[in-house]
Amino acid sequence: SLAGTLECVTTSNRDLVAQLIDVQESERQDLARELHDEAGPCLFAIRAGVMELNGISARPQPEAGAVRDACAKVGRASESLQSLFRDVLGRLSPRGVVEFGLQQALGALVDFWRVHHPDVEVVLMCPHDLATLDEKLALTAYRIVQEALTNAFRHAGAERIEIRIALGWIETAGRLTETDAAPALLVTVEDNGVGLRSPSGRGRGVFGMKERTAHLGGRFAIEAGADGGLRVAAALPLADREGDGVVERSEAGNGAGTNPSDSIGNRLNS
Amino acid sequence: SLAGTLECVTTSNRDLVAQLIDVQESERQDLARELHDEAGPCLFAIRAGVMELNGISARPQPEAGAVRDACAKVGRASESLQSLFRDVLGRLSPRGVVEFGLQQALGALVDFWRVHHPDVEVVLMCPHDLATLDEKLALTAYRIVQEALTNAFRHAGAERIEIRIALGWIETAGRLTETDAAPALLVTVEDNGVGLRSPSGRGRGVFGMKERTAHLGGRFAIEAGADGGLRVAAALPLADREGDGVVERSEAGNGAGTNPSDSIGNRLNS
Amino acid sequence: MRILIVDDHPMVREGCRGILSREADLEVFDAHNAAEALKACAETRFDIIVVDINLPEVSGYKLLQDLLKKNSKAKILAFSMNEDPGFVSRAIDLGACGFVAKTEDPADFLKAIRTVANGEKYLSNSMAMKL
Ligand SMILES: Nc1ncnc2c1ncn2[C@@H]1O[C@H](COP(=O)(O)OP(=O)(O)OP(=O)(O)O)[C@@H](O)[C@H]1O
Ligand SMILES: Nc1ncnc2c1ncn2[C@@H]1O[C@H](COP(=O)(O)OP(=O)(O)OP(=O)(O)O)[C@@H](O)[C@H]1O
Ligand SMILES: [K+]
Ligand SMILES: [Mg+2]
Ligand SMILES: [Mg+2]
Ligand SMILES: [Mg+2]
Repeated sequence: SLAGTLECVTTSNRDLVAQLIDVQESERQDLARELHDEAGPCLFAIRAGVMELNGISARPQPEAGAVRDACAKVGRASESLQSLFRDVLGRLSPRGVVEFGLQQALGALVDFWRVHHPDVEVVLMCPHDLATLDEKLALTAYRIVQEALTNAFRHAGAERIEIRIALGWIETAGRLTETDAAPALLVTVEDNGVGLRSPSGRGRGVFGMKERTAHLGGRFAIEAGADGGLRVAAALPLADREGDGVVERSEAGNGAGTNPSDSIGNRLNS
Repeated sequence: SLAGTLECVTTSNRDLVAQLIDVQESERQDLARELHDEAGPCLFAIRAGVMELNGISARPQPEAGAVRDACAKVGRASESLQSLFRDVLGRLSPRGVVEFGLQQALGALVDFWRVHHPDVEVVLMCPHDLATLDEKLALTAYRIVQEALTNAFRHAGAERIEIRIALGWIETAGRLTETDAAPALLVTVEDNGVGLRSPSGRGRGVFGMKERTAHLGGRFAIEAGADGGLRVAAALPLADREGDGVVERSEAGNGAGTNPSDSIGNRLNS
Repeated sequence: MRILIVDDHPMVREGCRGILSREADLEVFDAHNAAEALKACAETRFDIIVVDINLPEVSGYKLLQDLLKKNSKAKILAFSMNEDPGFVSRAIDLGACGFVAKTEDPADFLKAIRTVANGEKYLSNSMAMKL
């Protein structure tokens, strides 16, 4: 009955809010833990070094070697802190997305992982010009790749990870049984790792990717990859503001979507 | 019609998720900006000071005064970084809530503001023993006080802010017109500042307080304070797990709720 | 040589002075924002101007352009907390002689000033690689 459906929707509504609040809280906790456990010791070492230096400089004839040693300690700790901050900042705010576009921001993200894991091959494919994407869409795509990539490194034990961001089509159900195709940004991250072993616990990552996709009216799927690993796919409809950019964007895609393999709508189920 | 209500609920559902995602994103941006704009310069100053010290100690007989000066700079920068770091951590993770209870965590929060704004009188009243509160409830109360206090300092220009956390009662609507009273944690933050001037833009803060309260099945209100300022009030029902603690907690409250002024249910509308 | 450092954060200005303090031939001046920088440049001729990209009110990019409009030969070193290649290439495109990130080795800061003073362009190795 409608009344039953209504109650059900209201309940799922409340569950969703609960889950989103939990996600936010646990993200805060993780970040706090990281700053506490990683930045804390660096900061302590810096301040200890400063104290030592103060002691040395209190003597009328400070010894050059002692100053240099204490300096080296402070220097090392501040370099570690700098690199930690760089990582945290990069995760929190992909500033480049707004300023220089999705492709460049993803390039920087991929570079980060390549430096930290030179043993894993990370491939980034952006066949189309993504410079004119709507900001919200670009940020969502970035966040999805960011999470899927983190997951691939954390859980997959993959040797190769392939990221593809392309313009294409998403199938949308019409009024009756008619289906229609709308222009979309297709985001896939595929690894050749262990694959999804068991329907594991409720991580925040997958939940977040799903929610962000749904929020833009898109479709999201996690499926087996071609090489037995995992494949995360999201189709995000291009912004449809009274047609003021969709066609333009789709044309900027330079033939995107003319190839049927560019349409992932029918493979996706959220 | 029910169908209309259903559609309406579904839409509000989507809006809520959108808003929560925005809140999360903008919280990330704020934090990133803070680390970028404040921690970045401190770290730069530390590293520059180390370089200066290295230069000074390259001479066989470093000059004591020069070492001291450079040292002092590094010292100041690391103190600033330490205090920034403490603030960020405190905001992200009120660890104390879990470890030492709500009252102590709020005490630390209030101390923080007292140090930063010694000109404003901040009063914290916790007439009952809050040590055994449910963790989630305590965290919610903490977050509400945290935001309301920040708002009072940012927007109110108040001279006095009063925080009160007490055990009491919340009125709940029964099946028909009957109302019932359930034990609740009553959280109020009242200032004597400018008050709510205009129904201002959609801040994240008030939205967050409301959502968190609703999430626990509580009631939330923003109203004029006794001294013309603003008063934020939330009534959070005590956890009701098959009665395994409610009575105990309410008894621990030592007479809480026997005084009608302890019930704020009828004044609250969310 | 006269160097002008334009940065809104006192700790950054102090840090820069520290790095340059032992260079006998350098005289260091500073400005907190774009307006102060333009005023200083109208009064004094600087050999190198270090411009923070992220300035309040008027951005470092805008200041860089304004300075070059007044003196097309000005040697400007862009200075930033951001190290993304996009920030670097925009500064270079606008006419900066070099780019130094505050996150890099502070020794690079001195190296950059010396390089630019010699009439050459400066990018750190890691920056050049990224571009
Ligand atoms: N690329 C992958 N290969 C194998 N297993 C994966 C992969 N990505 C995700 N998983 C599995 O799916 C689970 C859920 O992922 P999710 O990102 O939601 O949570 P998480 O990564 O464990 O934690 P977090 O909340 O920090 O993201 C993971 O715990 C892991 O077991
Ligand atoms: N104690 C107060 N006194 C006067 N006005 C207040 C007070 N608290 C809130 N307001 C008004 O209500 C508005 C909404 O507050 P809210 O906390 O939602 O947003 P904000 O503080 O402006 O931003 P943020 O998203 O960072 O919290 C404020 O912008 C302010 O105008
Ligand atoms: K800045
Ligand atoms: Mg994950
Ligand atoms: Mg607020
Ligand atoms: Mg600046």
